[in-house]
Amino acid sequence: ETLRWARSGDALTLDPHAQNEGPTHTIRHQMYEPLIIRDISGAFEAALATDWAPKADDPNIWVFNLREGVTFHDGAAFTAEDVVFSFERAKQPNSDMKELIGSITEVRAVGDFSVEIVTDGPNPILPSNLTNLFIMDKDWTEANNTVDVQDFEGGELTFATTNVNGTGPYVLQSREPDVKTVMVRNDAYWGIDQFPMEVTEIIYTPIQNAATRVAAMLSGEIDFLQDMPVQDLERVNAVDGLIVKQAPQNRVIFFGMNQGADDLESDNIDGANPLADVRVRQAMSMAINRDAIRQVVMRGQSEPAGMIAPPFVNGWTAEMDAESSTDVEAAKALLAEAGYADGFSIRLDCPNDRYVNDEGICQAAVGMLGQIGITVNLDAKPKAQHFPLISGGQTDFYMLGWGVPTYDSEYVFNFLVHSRESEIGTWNATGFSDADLDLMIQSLASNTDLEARNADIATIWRTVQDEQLYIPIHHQVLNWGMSERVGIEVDPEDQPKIKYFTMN
Amino acid sequence: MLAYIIRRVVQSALVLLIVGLAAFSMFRFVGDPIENMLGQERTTVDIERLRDQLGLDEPFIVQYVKFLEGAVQGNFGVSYRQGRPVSDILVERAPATLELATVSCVLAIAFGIAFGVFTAIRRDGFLANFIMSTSLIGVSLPTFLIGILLIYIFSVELGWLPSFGRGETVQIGNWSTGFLTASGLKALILPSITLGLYQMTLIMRLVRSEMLEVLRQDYIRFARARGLKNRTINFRHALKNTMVPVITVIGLQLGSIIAFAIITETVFQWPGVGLLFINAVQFVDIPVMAAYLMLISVMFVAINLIVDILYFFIDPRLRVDRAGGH
Amino acid sequence: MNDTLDKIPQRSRLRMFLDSDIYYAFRRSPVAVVSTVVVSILILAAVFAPLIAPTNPFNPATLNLMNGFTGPMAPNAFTGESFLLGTDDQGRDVFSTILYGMRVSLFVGVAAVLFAMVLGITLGLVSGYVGGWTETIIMRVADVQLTFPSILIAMLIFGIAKGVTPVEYRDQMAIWVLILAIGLSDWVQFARVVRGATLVEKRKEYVEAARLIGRTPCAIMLRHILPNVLSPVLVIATISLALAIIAEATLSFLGVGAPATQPSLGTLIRIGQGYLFSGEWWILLFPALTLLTLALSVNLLGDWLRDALNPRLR
Amino acid sequence: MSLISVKNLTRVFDVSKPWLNRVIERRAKAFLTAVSDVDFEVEERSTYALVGESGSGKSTIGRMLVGLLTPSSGKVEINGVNLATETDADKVDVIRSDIQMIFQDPFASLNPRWRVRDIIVEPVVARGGDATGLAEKLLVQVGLSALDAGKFPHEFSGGQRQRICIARALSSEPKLIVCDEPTSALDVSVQAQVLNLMSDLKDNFGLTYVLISHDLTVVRHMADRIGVLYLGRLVEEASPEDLFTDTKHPYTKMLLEAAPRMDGFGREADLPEGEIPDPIDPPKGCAFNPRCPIATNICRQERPMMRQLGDIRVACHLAD
Amino acid sequence: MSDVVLSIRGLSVKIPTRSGIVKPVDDISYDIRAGEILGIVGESGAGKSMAGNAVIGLLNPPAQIAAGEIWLNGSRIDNLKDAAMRRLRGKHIGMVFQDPLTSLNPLLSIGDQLTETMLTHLPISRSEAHQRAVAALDEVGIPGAAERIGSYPHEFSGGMRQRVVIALALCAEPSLIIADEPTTALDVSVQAQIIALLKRLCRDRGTAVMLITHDMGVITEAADRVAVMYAGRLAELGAVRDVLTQPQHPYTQGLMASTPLASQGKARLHQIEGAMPRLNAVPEGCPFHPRCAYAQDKCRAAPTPQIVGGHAACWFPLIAQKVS
Ligand SMILES: Nc1ncnc2c1ncn2[C@@H]1O[C@H](COP(=O)(O)OP(=O)(O)OP(=O)(O)O)[C@@H](O)[C@H]1O
Ligand SMILES: Nc1ncnc2c1ncn2[C@@H]1O[C@H](COP(=O)(O)OP(=O)(O)OP(=O)(O)O)[C@@H](O)[C@H]1O
Ligand SMILES: [Mg+2]
Ligand SMILES: [Mg+2]
Repeated sequence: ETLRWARSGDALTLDPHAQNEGPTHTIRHQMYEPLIIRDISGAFEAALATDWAPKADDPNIWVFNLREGVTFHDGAAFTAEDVVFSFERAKQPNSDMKELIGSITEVRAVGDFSVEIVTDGPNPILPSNLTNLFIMDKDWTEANNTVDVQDFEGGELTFATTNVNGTGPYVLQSREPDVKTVMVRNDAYWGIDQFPMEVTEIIYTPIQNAATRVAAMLSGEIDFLQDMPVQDLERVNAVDGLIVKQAPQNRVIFFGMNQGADDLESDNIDGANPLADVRVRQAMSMAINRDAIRQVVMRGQSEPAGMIAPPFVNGWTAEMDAESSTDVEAAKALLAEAGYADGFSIRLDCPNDRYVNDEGICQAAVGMLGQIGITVNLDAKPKAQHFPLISGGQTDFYMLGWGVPTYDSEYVFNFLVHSRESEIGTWNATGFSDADLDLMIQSLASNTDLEARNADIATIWRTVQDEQLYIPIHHQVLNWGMSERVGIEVDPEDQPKIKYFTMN
Repeated sequence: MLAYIIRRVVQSALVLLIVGLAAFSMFRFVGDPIENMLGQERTTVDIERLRDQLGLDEPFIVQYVKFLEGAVQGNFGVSYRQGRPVSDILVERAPATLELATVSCVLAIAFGIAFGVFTAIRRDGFLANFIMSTSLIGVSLPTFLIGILLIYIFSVELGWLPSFGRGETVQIGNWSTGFLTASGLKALILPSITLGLYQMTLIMRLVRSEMLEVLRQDYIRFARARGLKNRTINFRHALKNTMVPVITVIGLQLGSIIAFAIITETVFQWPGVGLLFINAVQFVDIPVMAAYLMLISVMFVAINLIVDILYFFIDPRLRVDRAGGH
Repeated sequence: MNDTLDKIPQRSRLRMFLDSDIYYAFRRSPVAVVSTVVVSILILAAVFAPLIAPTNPFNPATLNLMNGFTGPMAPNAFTGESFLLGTDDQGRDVFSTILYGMRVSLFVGVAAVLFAMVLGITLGLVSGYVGGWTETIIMRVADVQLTFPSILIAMLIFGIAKGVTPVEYRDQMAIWVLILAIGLSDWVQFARVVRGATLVEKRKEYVEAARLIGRTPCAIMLRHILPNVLSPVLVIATISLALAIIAEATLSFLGVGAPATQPSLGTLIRIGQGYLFSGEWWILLFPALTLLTLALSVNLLGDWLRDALNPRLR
Repeated sequence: MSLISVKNLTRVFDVSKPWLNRVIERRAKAFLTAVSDVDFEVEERSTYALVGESGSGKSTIGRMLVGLLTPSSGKVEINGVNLATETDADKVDVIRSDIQMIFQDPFASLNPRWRVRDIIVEPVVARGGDATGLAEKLLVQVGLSALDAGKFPHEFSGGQRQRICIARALSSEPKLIVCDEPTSALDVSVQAQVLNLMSDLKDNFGLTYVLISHDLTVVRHMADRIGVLYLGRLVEEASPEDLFTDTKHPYTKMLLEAAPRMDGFGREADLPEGEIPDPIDPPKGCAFNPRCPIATNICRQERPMMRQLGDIRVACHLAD
Repeated sequence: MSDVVLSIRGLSVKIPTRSGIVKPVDDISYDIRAGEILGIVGESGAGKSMAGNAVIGLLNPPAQIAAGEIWLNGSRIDNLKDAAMRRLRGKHIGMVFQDPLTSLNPLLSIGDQLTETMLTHLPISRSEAHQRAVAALDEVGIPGAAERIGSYPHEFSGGMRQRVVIALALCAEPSLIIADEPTTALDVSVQAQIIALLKRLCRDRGTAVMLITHDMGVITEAADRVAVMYAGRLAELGAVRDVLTQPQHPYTQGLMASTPLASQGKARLHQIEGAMPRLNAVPEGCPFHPRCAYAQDKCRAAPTPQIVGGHAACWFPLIAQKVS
């Protein structure tokens, strides 16, 4: 059975270690495999490793036992040597995966089907960093002169950029970047009896224009669609033979505010920073009617959020996630208390091509903040222009979305809460800085006492919540449109793995 | 004639230089490519390293001269996004656009001229008026909307034609063509109509007004007075004279077709250079954008050169090598 | 006899116009009359939008998001409010948005055309009248301009403007940049036509007569030639206006148009096309119809004018 | 003394192709000599006529007389002032207001967007003069109604427009009016009206005319002295009586022979030979020699000088 | 009279305009015999061209024939269908327009234009047409006709072009030539050549010529008979010598008198006051009466008489006055 599959964008390269990007990984997952993958529920599932655990006597070492009898697409056997090689490759300077395995100091083979991974300290969450780390065949790579990771930024083209030799369930047949990629079933796959594997051929086409994407689905030219516009769910559902399935996504959408500066550039208040006052931030949060956004802008396809971590993440609690409320009167009162009874004006920077209905959400927020007297000037632009403002700290009020691939709050804190430094806190444009909190965040990395670690996480979250560091909006809901012949549930990471698909 | 062509070529080179400069300088402002190339986990050090590696911290002029040097050798650098040489990508994408543009041009020119002549000859006829009025609707709606409406009608509602892509293509050497498969031809229909409609209207109206103009010239009257057949008068005498001004405009329109393909390709997910350009703009892929603009200008310049040379074949008055006094 | 001179009845310009062939032809052409009426109504509606529109869609504070996606003349499921042409994704009244959007579109269109016109006429007059190097340079620039498709010019200017204007002015800037971009890509045809007409007029003997009595070139260009080259300009201006309105819409589809909080017709259509399949047809249909009506009637008027003002076609 | 004195007047137009073409096609620059070494004088209050076929340089001379063109060499002096070289602005201004021109095409010589009144008084207004009632007065003088001042040119017939042109020419009270084919666009009956008007005005205002025409009958009727032009050269100059009865130059003879006559029923004219040669590359020697029935060797070699034969001036080697 | 080539009877042309129907040609009748040149004179706008165009069936809409008959070689042609009329043009009626520069298609060589005309009308082969084309050019006096046949119009001088135009009008040997101001754009010397050419061809071939001009001199020298038109009507029709030396119509007389003549010296020219009426304001009765020195009540009331007896359409022809 052929699966015609479309989404908005294409994989950037096929070299497994050259780019760390969602849609790129999605394509690789069909052909390459890591040691561990996440299944549809987000739980770890054995892939090339059958089991794994920290060594009992040394918390700095994880032991992975490998699957036997696995072959690469070209027939070569998979052994521990390939794993060692792949990890080394992923640590090369050109690799985009190197930050994820930064704590690994050594990977060594222990026999043909076992490896030990040594880290520079105890690393309780190591497995979660490995779910996108694909294993290549050492011999094939050497034979084809592609041991070095493709220098993507430098524009290098290597054999691995366009060719694939993985252990995965599908084999690359042809590929025109941004146009079409065709894969066929790997009948020698180790899991051929274990997984449905009912799709024999995958034709993957990126379609950028949302309306065209939906049209293609409606006219039956597509069997499986990611990046579905929320407003078209009903229409697609209503068509005979098409269904839409959904699941909460591992991504939360929120606003950030520059509270650190003495004065803001984009506001109309001289000599003071209204956002520095926590009451103002709380008032703004209270002005946002998350239900209305969910109902109208998102068509019910979102879950109002009270914290900036998705529910999958260690450290998330239902109580904190319910903390945001809407109360326009109270918000006005808070504003008045803070000395801004007449409101103020400020610019909101917003992307228009990154998140589901990002611009619509911002527009809605403009209206809602307007109701408590804050005049917001919306500046919506492509992500290419939006993100530099955040990482460069050039915005006072901005929208951001965050997914947590490691499923742990540490990832959030490292990027969004820790003071802004060159290697850490890089996406924290709020100007928030708390030395004690920073120390606590840094200690999370090597804290093996999970209970103490979780307590720390809770403490940090409490500060984030009380300070109203960010204004959480909602958790995105993921929608996959598909022909009724396709049987699959939605993956919260937005990483469909076709081997799980059934077709009838 | 030689002098004319030399002058044109020099002018064209100037145009290309200016376009190159304008394009190149524009891209300095659209956004920072670094942001897009590094993932969420990049560090300040990475940024500096990459900036240095790409030569983005060199003076503007140095970057431009480097760019020109490369461009002359067909080397536009490497796409930031796809990590492949831009020239390779262009070579890969150009056939799609060129085929689409060719079909649209042929449609636009054939129907444009036919309708133009028809509406001019039957100036007050019902059908002619009808064509004139409907053609106005074509230019009164933005192209993207027309494309989407066509998709809605012919793909979604009727299910006759594909809504996106090129269908199946056949690879002939470096050229992938959709002309040889049924699905490829089918896939061409909607996009080429969308793309060609506007130009067709323009050409048609131009042909009509020029034709009307020519039809009241004395030599047409004289041709009638000589008892020539209407067909001879309309096509041999009138149409040929009409073509002189029309060709310039057609030349310009053909260029616009390639430019307007940006919109059509976006709507129909047509894998050509226009789509490439829009992607590049969104991703601030400077080398691709620069190369695209240069490519467009080269095509424009080439088309105009061809048009100018065509003149010499159509209009004997231009062939004189005599200094003109009167 | 001098005392009688003052009493000589002078036909006013209006009277002259009413007697003119143009006006006669106009009255007898239903197309021209209807499209003039339609254009006038639309322009008036746009100008007086604040008086006509039930709400001000440009003031976000007055919007109730819960009103979003209300169908035409049907009550909203949450708020119970109902709207003549329904509401859009932000709960804006579509009727009001169209009126305000038309204001933006018309403003951009008219201003762009005026800009192109002033630039084109000036350069055309000067190059036609002065000739020589001045002419060569101006016309070569025009050639270069022509070799570059207008949407690319617009994107280019937009890109540059966006880069050089300080962030806080970007919102106001968008409109002006659109005007500049569309105007800049449009001046050439004015310049060409005016130059062509100037070359013709310049050889006419009334210009010689004016030169003879020592009138300055400036006075000759403005007082003598300009009034005589205006009728083709009028035709082009009309047709350009329609083109400019469409160009604005196209640019907003490509993401370089009016901001979403102050949508033009084009922006509305871009937003609306996302709802084509989902059943909220009114968000697309009404703005699209308005744009079509506006552009079509301006085009029809321009078409008619072209035929009517072309003495050789009469 | 004579009002106008024209000395060695020459006007050359550069009609070369652009530089690059010349380089590639190895061509020299091309020059068209529209007026070549022309001398004549015009007495005050007289009518001097220039005749010649198309392209003979009549209009070019006319335009140089009024200062619309500058001579390439030679000079035009009006009342002793050379407009092209005079530096005293006041003097130039005075002379300029003394000269007016009437053009051939009555349709093109009035700005269609201006009212007749504004057209007529423009020469005065441009100099800052007061023009109240002037237009009406002049209109009456040229035989139109004062009521016409408020109208636009398109409301008039060709003859009437030519009257308006004359009124405009008169408004600055000129001494000299250069008339470039003032009646060639008009019908005979209207032509008669305009010619009569011109004669009347000449007497009333003491005008001097330079009358440019290709119509020998008109010239004969109006002129006190006639200059015949061929290829930019003055070939013969005489009073009408002499010119028509005692024709000296073969070209003039040919012209007179070719012109249709009102009494020439069924006449088989002695057909002129050939056509006017290309002015860019005129024949050597006498410009008329290729068509001249009596040309000899010297005519092919040497350009004949203007000679005075009695009251007649002629540029022909063979004339006597 | 069997040698009458063209016969016009009561021809009127009408044009519907904004201010009612105007008649640029109103009830005119005349004949042209083989080998005869009929001159048509009159002021600009008198309807000369209209009459010519009506004959060859090339009236520009909205102008159309309102009344009358046109007979060519004994058959009626004013009511012919378009296609039949087209076959007549060029073959039986040739036409020469005023401006030779604009009468020729600039993009086709003159050889092409000649052969296409012949091939349309004559049953001959292409090569024969080519030969005939050379002959035709030769006949109108183009030197080196064989070499110049491939030239384009812009390569000829004005006089040469007019010869080409005449060759084109004559190449299918029509029995009638309508020459509408064939020399107005030309110099006197060239005009003399062209007129002589027309006369010769007419004489040699027995072609009837309708020579439209406003130049009395040309008429005098070229025409056998002359028709004087005024405001769409025939004012006078007769042999050239009769009409010009003894004009019976006051208009013709005025016209003659206002032409400057050698004999007149510098005396004031005779002047017909006023101007020809605009077509939408042609007065009742004789259209000339407001300008006529001899007009009487009858002229103001009754329509002009047909030409009978003498040669003027006048109630009080000048001869009669002199006699009385
Ligand atoms: N501006 C110019 N540039 C080049 N050549 C010119 C220019 N003006 C006149 N000539 C040429 O000079 C010659 C004389 O021209 P001019 O207009 O004086 O002739 P003319 O006797 O007035 O002819 P016509 O009777 O046609 O008006 C012609 O060959 C003409 O082509
Ligand atoms: N479409 C029209 N509507 C109204 N009047 C018209 C139209 N076409 C021509 N006429 C008038 O018809 C009359 C006859 O024109 P025609 O061309 O026959 O005159 P003509 O005698 O040939 O003049 P000329 O010597 O100027 O060529 C003119 O008065 C003209 O104004
Ligand atoms: Mg002249
Ligand atoms: Mg005529």
